[in-house]
Parts: sequence; C-alpha cells; structure tokens
Amino acid sequence: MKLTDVEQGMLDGAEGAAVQKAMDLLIRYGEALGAERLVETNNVCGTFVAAGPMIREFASKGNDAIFSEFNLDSTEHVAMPPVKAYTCHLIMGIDSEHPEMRQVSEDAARVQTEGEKFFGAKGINMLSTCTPYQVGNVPVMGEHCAWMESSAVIYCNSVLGARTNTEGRESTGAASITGRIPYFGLHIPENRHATHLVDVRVSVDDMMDWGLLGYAIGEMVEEDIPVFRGLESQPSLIKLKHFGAAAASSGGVEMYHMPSVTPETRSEEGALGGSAPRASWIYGPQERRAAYEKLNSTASSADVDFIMLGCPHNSIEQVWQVARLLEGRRISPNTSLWVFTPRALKEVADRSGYTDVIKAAGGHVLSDTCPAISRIMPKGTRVVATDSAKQAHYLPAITGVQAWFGSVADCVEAAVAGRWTGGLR
Amino acid sequence: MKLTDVEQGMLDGAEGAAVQKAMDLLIRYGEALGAERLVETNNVCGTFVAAGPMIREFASKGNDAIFSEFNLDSTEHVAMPPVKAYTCHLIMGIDSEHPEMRQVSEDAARVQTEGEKFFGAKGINMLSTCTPYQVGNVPVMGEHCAWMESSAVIYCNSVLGARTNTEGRESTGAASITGRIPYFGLHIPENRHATHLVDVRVSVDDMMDWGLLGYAIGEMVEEDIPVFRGLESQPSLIKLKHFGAAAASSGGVEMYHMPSVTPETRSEEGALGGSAPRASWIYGPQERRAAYEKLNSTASSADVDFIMLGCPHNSIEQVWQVARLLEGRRISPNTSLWVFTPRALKEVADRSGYTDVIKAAGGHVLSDTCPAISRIMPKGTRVVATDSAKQAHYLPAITGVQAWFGSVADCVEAAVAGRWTGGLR
Amino acid sequence: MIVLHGRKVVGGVSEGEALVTRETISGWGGIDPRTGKVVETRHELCGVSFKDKILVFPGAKGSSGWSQYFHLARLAGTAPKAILYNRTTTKVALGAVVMRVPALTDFDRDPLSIIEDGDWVRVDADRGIVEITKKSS
Amino acid sequence: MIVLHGRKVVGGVSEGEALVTRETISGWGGIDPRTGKVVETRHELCGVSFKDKILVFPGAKGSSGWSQYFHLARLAGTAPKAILYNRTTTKVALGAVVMRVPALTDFDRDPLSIIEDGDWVRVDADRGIVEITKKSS
Ligand code: F3S
Ligand code: F3S
Repeated sequence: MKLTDVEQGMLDGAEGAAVQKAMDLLIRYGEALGAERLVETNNVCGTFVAAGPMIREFASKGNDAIFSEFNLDSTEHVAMPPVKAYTCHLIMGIDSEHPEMRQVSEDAARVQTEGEKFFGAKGINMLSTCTPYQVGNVPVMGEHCAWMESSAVIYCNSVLGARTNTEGRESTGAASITGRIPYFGLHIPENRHATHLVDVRVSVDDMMDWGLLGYAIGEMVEEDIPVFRGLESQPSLIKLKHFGAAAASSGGVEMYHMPSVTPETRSEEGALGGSAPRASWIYGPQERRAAYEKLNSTASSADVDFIMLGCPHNSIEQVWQVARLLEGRRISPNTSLWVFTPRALKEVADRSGYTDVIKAAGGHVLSDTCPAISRIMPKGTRVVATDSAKQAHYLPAITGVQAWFGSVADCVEAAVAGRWTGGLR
Repeated sequence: MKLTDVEQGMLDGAEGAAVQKAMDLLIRYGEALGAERLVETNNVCGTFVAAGPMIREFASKGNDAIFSEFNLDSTEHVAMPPVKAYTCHLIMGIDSEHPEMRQVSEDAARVQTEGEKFFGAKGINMLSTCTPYQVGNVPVMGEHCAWMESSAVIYCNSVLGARTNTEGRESTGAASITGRIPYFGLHIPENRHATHLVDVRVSVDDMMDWGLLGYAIGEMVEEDIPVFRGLESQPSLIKLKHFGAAAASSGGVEMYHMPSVTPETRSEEGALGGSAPRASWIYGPQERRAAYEKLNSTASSADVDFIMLGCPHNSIEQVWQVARLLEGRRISPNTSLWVFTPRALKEVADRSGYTDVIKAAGGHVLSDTCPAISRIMPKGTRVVATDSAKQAHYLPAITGVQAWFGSVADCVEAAVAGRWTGGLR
Repeated sequence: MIVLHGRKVVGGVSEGEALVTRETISGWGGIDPRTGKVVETRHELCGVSFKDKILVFPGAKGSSGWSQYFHLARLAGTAPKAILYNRTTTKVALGAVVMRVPALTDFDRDPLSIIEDGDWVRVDADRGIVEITKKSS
Repeated sequence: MIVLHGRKVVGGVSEGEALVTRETISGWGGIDPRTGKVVETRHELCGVSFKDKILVFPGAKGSSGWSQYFHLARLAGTAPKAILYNRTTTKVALGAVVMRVPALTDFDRDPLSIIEDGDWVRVDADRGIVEITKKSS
C-alpha cells in the first residue's frame, strides 16, 4: 500500500506505540483487502467498552489491555492515547440503569460503567445506540466514515450518501487514533453503482411492509447493490431504518438506490452507472408473503410472553406511537413489553411524558442495548413478538426462543391480550 | 384554494372545533401566499410551550388558551386535541435545570414545566433545541415538512433535501393537528433551483470560515438560492450547520446548492435548472474580511466577561472539542463560559465525562435555550465572545452587549485569559 | 391622487399616514411588540413606531418568529393600520394574516418609489386598490 | 494432487483436513467462539466445529461483529488452521487478519467445486498455492 509521509511516520512510531500498532493493523487489513492506499476519516463509530462474557474476562487486565487486544489486534499491551478522529461508541452490553438487566450481572454493569469513564476520557462519545444518526451523528454526502453496525452502515451509504464499509471492532479502533481507514469498497465512487434491479409490484407504505421488503431483498441481493423501481410512497427515517436493518441481516447489503429518495443519483440509469443490471428481480405478493413466512418460521405458540419493540432503536416518533397505543390500557400479567430507544432520546421521552404512559400500562422503556446483544430477556421467555425484522431474524438463533413478526399495533394487541393475533394483511 | 374532501370536512368541523380553526388559519394563510392547495406533512417542528414575558401573561388562562391564540390565531379559545402529525417542540424559553437561569424567574420555569407536561400529553416531542436533526428528527429527501427556526429550515432544504418553508408559531400549530401546510415556495420543485452563483476564491475549511462564508452570502443573496463553485474541502454537519445559521441571519436564505455535498443535484447546471444565474458574486479575501469586520463591529473592549459557545446548539463532537481545549485549565475569575447543547446530547456529554471536565475548568454546560432567546446571561455581562456568527449577529441587537466573533479556540483562550486576542488569520 | 393596484393578502379597508422603509424588517430581534417600534440597531427606522401607520416596506427578513412578534403587536394594540410589501415570503404573509390588518402585495408599480413618509394612503384590500394623497398637495 | 492459485490475504503455511460449506458464514449470532462451532440454526454446518480445519467457504455475512467473533476464536484456540474464501468483504478480510491464520482468496478455479470435506489441504499463503490431496486417493 502507498503511504503518505504522515502515515509512514505513524507506522514508524513517530506518534507512539499505540498509533504504530494501529497502522500495522491497518496495513495488514488493507493488504488483505487488496487496497492501494488509506483514506482520511473524521467519523468513526465502533465498540470500545468491554461487553460480552469473553471480552469481560480481559477486564481485570484493564482497559488499555482491552483496547490493545480487541481494538488494535495487538498482543502487546500499549497505553491508549486520546483519539484523533471524532469517535462514537455504538451499542452497550447491557442497560446499566435498568434494574432487571443489572441484576443479571452486577459485574457486567460495573465493567461497563468503568469502561465508559475510561474511553470517555479518551474522547469517545457514548452514543450507546445502534442508530448514531438518531443521536446527532449524521454525516453528509461524500464524507468518509469508518462505521460498525450493519444497519447503520447501510443507512450511512444509502440515505445520507456518506461512505463507509462494514468495519469491525479492530479496524474502528485503529481508525480512532490514526484518522485513517483503507480506501476500499464503498469509499470508491465506481463501487457505489447499483448492480441489480428490483421491480416492486406491490404497495410498500407502512413500517411492517418496509421491513418485509428489506428482508426479501437481502436474500435476493446478498452483498450486491440494488436499485428500486416502482416505489411510490414517500418513506421517512424510521421506514428506511427498518428496511435497511432487515436487508443487512437477511443478506449483507451495505448500499441501495431509491432515486427519488437516496441522494447519490436522480435516476435508475444514473444509479446503474449506465450499465445494465446483472440481474433483475420482482418483489410481488409472493415474495412479500415468503418474507413474512420466513420471519415467522420459528413461531408456533400464540401464547406470547415477551414483546420487544425497537430494533434498530426506536426514534422518539416511534416511542410516541407506542405510548398512544398503550394509553389507558394494561399489559397482560403474563406478558412483558420492553421498548428500546437510545438513552439520549429516552430523556426526550421522559420529558414528553411517554415513559410514564408506557410504565402505567405495565411496559418498560430501555436503552443502550437490546435482547439480541445482551441475551437478556424477562425470565422464562419462550415466545417473543416484535415489530422488527432484524430482531425476529436473530433472537431465535441467539436465544432459542420462538419469534412472531408483525406491526407495532399487532405487538401492542398481543401485549394486552397475551396472545398473538397478527397476520399478513 | 382547492381542498380535498378530507380537508373540506376538517374545515366544516367534522374533526372538532380546534381542527376547524386550524383549517381556517391555513386557508387564510394559503390565500395570503397565493397557494393553490395544501400538501400533507408528517413532520412539524414548532414552538408550543409558552416562553417570553408577553405570551406567559396568557399562561393564567391555561395552555388550551395559549394554543388557541398563539398556535391557531383563534381568539375563541378551543380545547387542543392530540396532534395528528409527528410534531416536535424546538427551543425553550429557559434552561429549567440550570440554577443561574431558574433564579432569574421561578415563574418562567414553572410555566415552562407545566407547558411541557400539557403539550407532551398531546403528543408533542420535547426536543428542546434549535437543531432537530441533531436529536433524531432527520427528514429524508422529498419529505414535506413544516419547520420553524431559520437555521433548521436551511439545513432541512439544503443538506437533507427535504422540503419546508420558514413556518411560524401559528402555521406549525395548525399543521400539527391537521397534517397540512400550504403547497407553496420550497415545497414546489421548480422553486428549489439556484438563482445566483457564488464563486469562492478562498479556501473555506474550518468552522470559523464556514460561518464567515454564510454571513457574507446572506447579505449578497437575501432570500434567493445560491449555488457555490470553488468549494474544495469536504464539510461535515457542524460546518454546514454554522454556515446555514449565518446565512439565515444576515439574510433570509432558506436553501443553497453545493453540488458535491447537497443531494438535490450533482452539477451546477442541474442546480440552476438549466438557466443562467440572475447574478454572480465572488467570495474572496475582501468579502471574507468584510464579513469578519461586520461580525465584530460592536466590539471595542478586549475585556471579555462572557463566552457563549453553541449557536446553533453544539453537537457532541463540539462539546468534546471544548472539553479538550479546557482540560487542565482554569477560566479567568471575571469571565463566565456557557456551552449550549441539546438536553438529549448533554446526557451523552455527562456520560462521556465532558461535562465534568468543563465544570472543573469553571465552565457550564446548558441546554434548552440560549442567551439570545432567553435574554439571560451572567449578571453584568458587557463584552461577549462567541464562536457563532448568528449569536454575534443577534446578541448585541437584543441585549446591547458588545460581541467578538472568532474560532472556538480563540474563545477558550479568551475565557482563560479574560482578554480577547482573536483575529482573522 | 395616485392609484396603485395589488393582490389581496388580507382583506378590509383602512387609511392613514404612510411610514415607508426600503429595508426589510425583522420580527424577533427587529421590533418591540409592546411599542410597535423597530429596534434593529442598523435599521433606518430604528426607534420609530409603526402603530396606526400604513407600513410600506420591501418584505420580511430574519427569524421564524416574525409572525409571532407582529401577532403580539396586534394584541398590544401597536399594529399598523395596513401593510403594503413587495416580496412575498411565508414570514410576511403569515404575519399579515395574524395581524388581521388589510394587506396587499404584487403591485402594478413599486409602492416604495411612489409613497413617501406622511402621505395619506387609503387601502381597499378587498378590491386591491391603494389611493395615495401626496403630503405636499 | 490438485493445485490452486490464489491471492494472499494473510501469509503463512499450514495444512489439515478440509471443512467445506457453500453457505456464507455469520460471526455474531453465527458461531460460538468457545467451541468453534457454527450455531446458525438453518446453516448446513450447524453444530460442526472448524477448529484446526482448513475452512473453505463462499465468504462472510451478517453483522459487523464478524472479525470480533473469529478474533475470540483465536484467543479460545478454536480457530481453523487456514481459510479459503471466494468473495472479499471487509468483514471476512478483517476476520482473517485478526485470526492470524494463512488465508487466500481470488482463486484461478473455485475451491468450492474442487475441495470436499476430509480432503487433505496444504496452504502456502506466502506463495499463494493450495495443494489438495483427495480423501479417496
Ligand atoms: S443493537 Fe440495534 S440493530 Fe437491533 S439487534 Fe440490537 S436493536
Ligand atoms: S435558538 Fe439556537 S440557532 Fe442560535 S439564536 Fe439560540 S442558539
């Protein structure tokens, strides 16, 4: 790889041991990718605070050791310097302020709080969410970023027009203290064109339908880049958030084009870069039903005992909707309802009175993490219902539960009745 | 104006008195504009909670009365229904949690807290900031919005490609319970083309320079729409936020085009809609210096007693920068430093440890409002220094102080030394 | 007597002494609703009140608080008798509506080049007519 | 003995028994680093461990936790001896780098159509060579 003088200096240790280790990793990584050079970035979203049992075992060695091993892939433990790039920590291991989650592991809560202090002092912003764009990190078109979290990567590339690959814990760690990431993949304009065409033959308007479309496309397109034809309704942040998270879990989609909505190009031809699509697919009633069936494939019993709302984390608009649906009603005694929103937006929910409404109905508003990441759910959970295609995809694999997928209204009815009555309308 | 059946029904009172009053206002307003019809909106950002002495005098009549008079322009007081559209409250009158601000007027704090409860129960999200896009309200391209706050309007149209005019307290009130706003101005594609060309002949890279460019352009372009040529560096959210706020205060700019960054078009010709610009301006060293001189025109004494950082409200990246600049230093005893960030992001600042670092240096982190809106500054303030072109433009006019404008580093040096040593480099 | 024709913004008939400015007017940070005075430091009308005047001006500028400040002027009884402006923006149109005074725009001739301070102006917004009696005559 | 040529991703030489799958592999929610087993319910290798195997697969899928999970596998001593994959993504490349095992990609012929479970495979990633001794012969 070709290095600039500054980069060569960093590799030679001119800015200390940690920066040297970071450059070593970035070069090994760049060569593994076949990248020609590095590119500057001032927008890194990664995971630094120790989470999960295996990494926490390292906690006794201190956060410098955790940073060296898991954020620099350096067996030699070096002291972490303040970060150079604007860096944010994404999802946390647990919601350290929610009683039910804390008692699962006091130790996890302690390690997390200590980690927040340590990495915060290095300049890492504790956004504590999988949705940085909902908590003020909204890169603009053309900005080179180094982001983890597949649902955030697809949003960053497609809806914001900024540029990032799906980075990892190690590459984002190295980027935070060097301000560099390999110039590869979606950083390069030629790689951002659409490769496949999806012809939408059904109306896609509500939140559930945007999730079904995403889930179906992920399987068709895998890592390639689709451009859509036939989408009539105007989507908003929360609909594209749900769509992207679904497409990034059933496949590895990191970018898509919807010419009237995504900023990169104004036309199908422009999205395709003037060439023909490698393949075209139709998304019609059968594909929609197939996606619905797959998302509900693990569910058999209608006796729902846990409702999970908010994957990716809910916006304040979604928390308002849940509060409206629950106002004046009671959740069935043998059912729990957890709504997830970033801690920063929980502050807005508290202040607007939504948290009290949801609590009065017997529900809980949580932040920082989610059941799939923390593996924490109400004790004895067997059958889950969720409004999120991604959570319905991962929760059964990770925790062995059954999962129903439907609209937020279906989920709230199930919470109140204790029984699932959702369906594909 | 041509109304749909639903709109005619609302006007005829089918959805109650308040909705009827709202439609009455929207039609009077639409006819005043010469608009042909209304357009649906599900994204309203306005001001509902009573603030400012004159409106607070109404508080004794209750929040339904405040909503009727100031959000519907209805002399007849009607009961406010829950909102129909996703609606956010922008800036508050005071920071009700900051001691120095509360003791200015306990009454103001009480009216505000009661208003938050009342309007929150109607479904109005208390974002409590002039920067909705930094607290999760990030409309996507093509979305019809009804936003107040000139710095947010220019960001929404230009950087996000969504569509809004500069709405008012009354029009946003009516939009919140009808989901309608006049189809006029920037809602109409033909009106979003650039009308003027700005040829930038100096490098524009740091935050201060983006503010100077905005301030200079506002005076040249007033309400028209500029397209920029010659901008080389890649801006980020905070730079375009500062630029837009400056352009919207020295003039009435509501939209601009920077083809490589703003999503609406990819080229200068596309931005101009194929026609020639009505006029072209050069932004060179003289224009840059002229903007700097105007922004500092009220300042004479170098004895700075108040530093205001964060107009529009700081992102978490900016709060991190202030903490880094203040770490291990002390603010001069006869100087105060207030940093403004949205309450939701203050939560992230607290959690990352920045609030403690700033407090240790003698500074304060505030939210919800700002000196220009609240007219509250440390007692006896005569000479202010700020990193924000908009605050430097308005604060002298509103409070009679002198104001220096410079970089955040200049401002922190002034806070520590108690003397202004900034300048145009 | 000079007659201008314009488009109705807000109906009604009113007459009074003209107050003319070639500078756009700001609401928040630009006027004091309690007195009806312009307070923007560098404005040519700084310190002058538009109460009961026929206000003739190019249009609005500044923040989205424009309509609210002129709304407050109505409630404080300091609003102008009528307003004539050239450039329509949502700020000035909404302000005119909530001030509830006769208002006209889109004139056949520029009122700023015809009307002067102190002229007597009769505004019939329903019929879109402005009748100007020059101060001197 | 069959020879394939590919591009070096991570250097080094290693040999062992092949474990082959035609399905992309997920890290987070896809493998258990303590045992090296694939745990994705609908995966053809569900329950099988790649510990000390020469893992041959199309590429990575799923979340950005990919590299971290294979990093943990190295630390737990359950990583494969070497990996051969077809499709380069940042996930699989970073995973290969932090696993620190010989890795090759971009082959002259598709290894998935040649190598079968149990074949003995020698990987010389420095010279980009894969030597396959079929189980049966
Ligand atoms: S981290 Fe976020 S994207 Fe879903 S799986 Fe957990 S809520
Ligand atoms: S409301 Fe915000 S934009 Fe500036 S004037 Fe006050 S900080």
